[in-house]
Amino acid sequence: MDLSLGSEYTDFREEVRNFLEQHKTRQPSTNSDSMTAIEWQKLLIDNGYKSRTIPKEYGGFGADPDIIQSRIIAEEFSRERINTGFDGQGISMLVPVLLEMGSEEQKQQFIKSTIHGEMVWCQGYSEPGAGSDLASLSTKAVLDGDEWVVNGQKIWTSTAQLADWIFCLVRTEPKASKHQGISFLLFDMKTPGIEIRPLVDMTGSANFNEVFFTDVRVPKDQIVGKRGQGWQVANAILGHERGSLASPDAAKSRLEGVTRLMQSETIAGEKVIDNPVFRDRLMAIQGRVLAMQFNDMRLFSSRINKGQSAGMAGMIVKLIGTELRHELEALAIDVMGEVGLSYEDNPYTRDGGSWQYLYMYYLGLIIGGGTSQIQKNIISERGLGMPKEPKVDAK
Amino acid sequence: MDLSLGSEYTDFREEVRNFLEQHKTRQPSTNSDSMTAIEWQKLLIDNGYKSRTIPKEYGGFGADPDIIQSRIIAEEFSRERINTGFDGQGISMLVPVLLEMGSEEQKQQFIKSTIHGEMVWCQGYSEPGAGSDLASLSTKAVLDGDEWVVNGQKIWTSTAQLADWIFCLVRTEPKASKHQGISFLLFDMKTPGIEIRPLVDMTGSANFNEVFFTDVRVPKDQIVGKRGQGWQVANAILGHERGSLASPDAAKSRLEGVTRLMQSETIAGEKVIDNPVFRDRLMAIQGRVLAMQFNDMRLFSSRINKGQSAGMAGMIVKLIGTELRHELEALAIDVMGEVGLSYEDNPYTRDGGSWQYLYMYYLGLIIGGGTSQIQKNIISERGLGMPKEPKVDAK
Amino acid sequence: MEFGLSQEQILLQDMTSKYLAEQVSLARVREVATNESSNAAIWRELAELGIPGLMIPEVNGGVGLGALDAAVIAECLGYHVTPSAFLSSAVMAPVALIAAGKDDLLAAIAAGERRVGIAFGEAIGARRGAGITVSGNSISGKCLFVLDAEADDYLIADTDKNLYLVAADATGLQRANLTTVDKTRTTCELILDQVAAELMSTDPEVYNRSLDLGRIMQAADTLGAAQSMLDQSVVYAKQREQFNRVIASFQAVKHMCADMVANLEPCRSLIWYAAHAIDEVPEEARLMACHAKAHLSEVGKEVAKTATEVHGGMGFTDLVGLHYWFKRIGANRQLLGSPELVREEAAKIQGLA
Amino acid sequence: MEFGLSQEQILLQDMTSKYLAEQVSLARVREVATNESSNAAIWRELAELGIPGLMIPEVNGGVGLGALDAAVIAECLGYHVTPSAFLSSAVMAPVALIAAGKDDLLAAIAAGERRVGIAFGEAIGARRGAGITVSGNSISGKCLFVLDAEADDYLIADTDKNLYLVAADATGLQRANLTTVDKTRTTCELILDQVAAELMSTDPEVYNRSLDLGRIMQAADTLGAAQSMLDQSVVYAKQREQFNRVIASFQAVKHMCADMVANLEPCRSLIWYAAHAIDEVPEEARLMACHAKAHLSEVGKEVAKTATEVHGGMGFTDLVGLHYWFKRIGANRQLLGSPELVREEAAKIQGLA
Repeated sequence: MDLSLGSEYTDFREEVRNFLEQHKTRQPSTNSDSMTAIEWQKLLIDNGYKSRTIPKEYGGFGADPDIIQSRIIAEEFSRERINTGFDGQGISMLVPVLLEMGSEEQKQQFIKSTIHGEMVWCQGYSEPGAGSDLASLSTKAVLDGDEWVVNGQKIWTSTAQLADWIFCLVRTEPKASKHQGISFLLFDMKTPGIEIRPLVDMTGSANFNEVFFTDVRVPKDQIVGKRGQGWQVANAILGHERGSLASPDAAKSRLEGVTRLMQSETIAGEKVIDNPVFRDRLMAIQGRVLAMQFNDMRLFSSRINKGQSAGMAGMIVKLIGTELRHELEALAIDVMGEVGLSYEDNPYTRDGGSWQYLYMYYLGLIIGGGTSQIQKNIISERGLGMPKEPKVDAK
Repeated sequence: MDLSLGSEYTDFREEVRNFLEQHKTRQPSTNSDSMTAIEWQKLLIDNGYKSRTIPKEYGGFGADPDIIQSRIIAEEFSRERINTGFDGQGISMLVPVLLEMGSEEQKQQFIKSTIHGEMVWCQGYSEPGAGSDLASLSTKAVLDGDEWVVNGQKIWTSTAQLADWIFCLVRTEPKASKHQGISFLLFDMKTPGIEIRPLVDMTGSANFNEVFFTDVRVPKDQIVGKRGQGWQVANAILGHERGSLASPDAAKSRLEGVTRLMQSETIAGEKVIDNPVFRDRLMAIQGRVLAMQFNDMRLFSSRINKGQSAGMAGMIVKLIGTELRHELEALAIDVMGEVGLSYEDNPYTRDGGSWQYLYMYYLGLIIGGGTSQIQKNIISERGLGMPKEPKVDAK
Repeated sequence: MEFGLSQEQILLQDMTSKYLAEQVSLARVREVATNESSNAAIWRELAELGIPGLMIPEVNGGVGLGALDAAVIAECLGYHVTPSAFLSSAVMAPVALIAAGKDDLLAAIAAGERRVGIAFGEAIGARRGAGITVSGNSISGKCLFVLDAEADDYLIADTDKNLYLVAADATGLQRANLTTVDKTRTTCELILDQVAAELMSTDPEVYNRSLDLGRIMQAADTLGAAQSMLDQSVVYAKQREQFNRVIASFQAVKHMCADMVANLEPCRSLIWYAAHAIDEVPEEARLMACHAKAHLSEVGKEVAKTATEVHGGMGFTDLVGLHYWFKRIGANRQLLGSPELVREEAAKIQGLA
Repeated sequence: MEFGLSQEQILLQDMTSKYLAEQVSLARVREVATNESSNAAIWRELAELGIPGLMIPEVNGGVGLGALDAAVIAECLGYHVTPSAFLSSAVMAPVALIAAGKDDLLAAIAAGERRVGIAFGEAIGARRGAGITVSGNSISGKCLFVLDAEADDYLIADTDKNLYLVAADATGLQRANLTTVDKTRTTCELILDQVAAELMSTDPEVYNRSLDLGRIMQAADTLGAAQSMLDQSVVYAKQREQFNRVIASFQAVKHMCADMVANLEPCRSLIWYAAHAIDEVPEEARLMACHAKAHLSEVGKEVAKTATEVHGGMGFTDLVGLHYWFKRIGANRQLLGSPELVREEAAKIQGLA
């Protein structure tokens, strides 16, 4: 057990700190001498604090992967609360895929403009009829001359209004088995035939959209991988997504928030922290948050130390992490009682109304990105080697 | 809503009270003038306080069924803590079946001697390989001349050592479908080829037994119903069994017990009842116990009032009632802390060590008589009309 | 002996349910929730059904029914997430006014012409920022999360459980709507600067009776809302297909639904008994009201979460509107005392705290 | 940076586990549990492995390892429900003696020749019937549920966290075995009538360190036992057939197992960190020890129940012996402070209570 990052990283941390000290006044804001978001992004990339391991030829910094360096960068930016640059699904999901499965032309065409924030992407995976069973998606693309003609509907597409392009799973081989019939297309969101409808959710915000395609024509070569390979491409990306839904650091910070609430909220003049029943609930949740924090350290450690296994520690993060956050936010609401119902323009909201918002949002995350039921299937099948359920054939 | 039993029953209750007043000193005990258990049983039957609705010709009292009268009898005996007579599986399970499906000869032969306590029965249903899937039982009986030859093993047979006879499910039609190949046999436990092994459970007691059959020869006519009808016969009985596992009155009395414990147990001189965290747990459980008590009143009411539906109130009793009791007993253990671990000869056990015993015993009841998982299948399928899972054929 | 609803109560339930299903559809609930229309029109319609006067004696223009009848209505309103001032104007206020012998407002309440809001926060346990002082016939201070932002009068309780009536348009009274997650009912704050108040009652039992009934109605409202979420889940699961099967055939989904049934079904009997106790077993009424409120808060919360999960992504969207039920159950949990406080009251009632 | 077990620790774990699996089988556990043999023989064997002296410095005849190493052993012992005096004689007592500078017993403890029991109940929170008074060098009163009914000496803590050493055969001391559900370890009562006691420490930190380590070891023991119950469940579910399928193919059973994994896996990291904190981050050690103990008590209880359910009727019988794990987890929950008490301590440590 050794929790220091090692002396060889002391210099690196110093370097990051110096950079931040020197440039933090220029980060995007309303100040007169602040950079634009795009300028800031370029500065970060040039110094290796963004797109650090993406090859120089595609517009990145070109460093060798070093997970500890990445963590130090994240820690220092977070400590100083500095803008970490663009962070959309294009950067987090599409670029890794293009690096692995894209053609040389696609890499040239898309990676630099994406990481530099000049090209914003949205993701077209889920459909109303294809949620947990994503591979049953039915948006189809039919080849007509040199173009794919796309028809169908996507849902849960965030930032669709802002996106320049979409990366999208479509069915191109209707006669193949469901996992073999999907292709991965890229196309311009300004193409005729695309309609975007904001999807309001239970929080009252439109965090997502529905996107409708009617005879959308896409040049034939705007495909990543081969025809019918789209499922494999998409799965590489899904792996990237899951971990990020339940950050233990965020949970820790929210736990501090509940503690502060309990110290400030009162019932008939008595502070809530002095109520042993609420205090007991707080302590029980703190134990669970700590366990997830150390679980995350174990995961991090297994990534930087070859040969160190983290067992099933990774597989359970989404399931436990989202449930834990949902309960943590719920505790805060109970602590506030009727005040905890405050929402939107209510002047009595605490912490900007975030408790109710995140209570609901985390229920969404329990469901989204693989429901808790799907997570449990995965843990029992892949983790414990228990058999899949008997399959039912398509009608 | 009318919670009185009606003035017409006032006289009846008076009658029961008079009987108890007059005879209670004679109930079986170590007193010199007390009756034997068999004499007491006969007295109860003669006065209609036992086997009340069983026809006179079969040794019963021969009254018309009246659920309210039965409840009054139960209430008064319970209030005075009077011995309610014999109560084995022969009386509670076999007799109802014989009345409905037995031949006239079987009724004559078995009912009177059973209800009078002269003939004790045990039940042979479950097998090591046939638990939740009881209908897959494999103890077989082959006809050889005028006799069935029984081979196989039963488990969870309570009172096997004391039993004179057994009622037993055996497979007689190996080629029929699993539900159609079972027969319901009755036979003497002194028949050669029967071995009984006590089955110690987690409580440390041998509440049950394993029973092994090796070439046990049973006269051909000792069958209830026809060959292959045994499953239907058994299911009529299972219905009788389930309700009795989770009595809300017992839960109420145990709740009072936990409350008393909390008032007497101390931690560093402070009474546990003065600890708000434990008090909150007690109140939460009290709410659940009350809900089950009133749920039971609703069920009782629907039985005496034709046309009044109790919805799914009956279907959930076993599932919720057993879990609730398990948690209630667990609360008591937590209240006592390390003292709650006391068991058997430990002089610090409270209430005779019943808290640990029943904590474990109720875990057994969560599993036995249809596991919680089977209960949920039943609720969702029969209660909510959700489809059964796709079936898997026998190999 | 009959434990359950009478024929008349079943009829009342059927009629109310049918009316709400037809006349106060989800589309109409949405209109109120998004401020496109007010809840006043719905209240007028409910008045035609006699609902505001349900518990008001016939001599005062009401229907003169009891607590169990009111619980039946509350369950219907919860089932249909109906926007209404039922809790305050049809139950808590009239019951307090009747018990206090203050009959003159009853006819107007029964007619649906006058609404009386409820400000009991001070007596239940004032939250930070709230607090009133009473001096002679005038009240100053602040009441938060007062039931009904559009009432004509308010019943205010002080820490001693004295009850006062103030007019919404009284001099020195400022009222502001307080938005909550539950848009089907309204709450407000009252800022009082020496507002003239009429002392209604100094008998804590008057306050208790009103609060007990309010809590039972909230429990019944949660029962109805949770039952609806369960029903919607079963319907959805039976039609939604994934992996070539309706999801209702997956054991995980079946067991989620079974858990909801198993936890909800006994709640119905608990509420029935609590309502029955109000009129027939008064010595048990306060305890039963606490347990109904606290237990339904917990069960409701679980059911609301589980039902949303059964609906998958759809449950999270506004498309099917399931969140109106989710939020209504959430509001019932906190208003008139959150479960921890109410359980502590239950312990006190029994001399255990 | 490396968060996890070192190569040496993994080796220690493998060797211990292998030894226990081969030499201290369930059959042998049963013999001890049913009093057919004593735990002394097992303790002698563990001494050959160096386990009693694990935390005792080499100069005193021990192995000189740290808290995380001890946690590794504790997990192994829990996994195999090994009967032993590990908690008291290998961890809590030596750690207290070392911290108190009382070295003379260490060599005998390390050799497995002398066992020291633990009587901390008075300091943690005496239960009804227990209680001691100290007067000068003598103690009178009663200690309940003292760890190890066969120890040679006992460390007794008073309410001020002072520690005293008394010999098991001291004049005025009566000892009686106290049967608990967990037959794999022993507890006793000590009835003291002016028993000569040696004052070991008046520094509360000595007591704290011993208690913290004890709680972490209990948590690790529960982790091991729960992991074993999970492993046994998966094996059983894969071979047990009902309805023509192995029950491991039923979603309900799969999800029960997945829940066990999901709740247990983070516990491992919590315990590792808590043990690490004892030696390397002392300012966090007490809080982490409380959380490890309380959290594992809750998770352990759930896993013990769920695993028994996965085993169906078999889990309830003595045939597979699963109950030994169930009861061991149950005992760990209550000894050295039940979870409610320990969580309150966690709050106090942070100044929240």
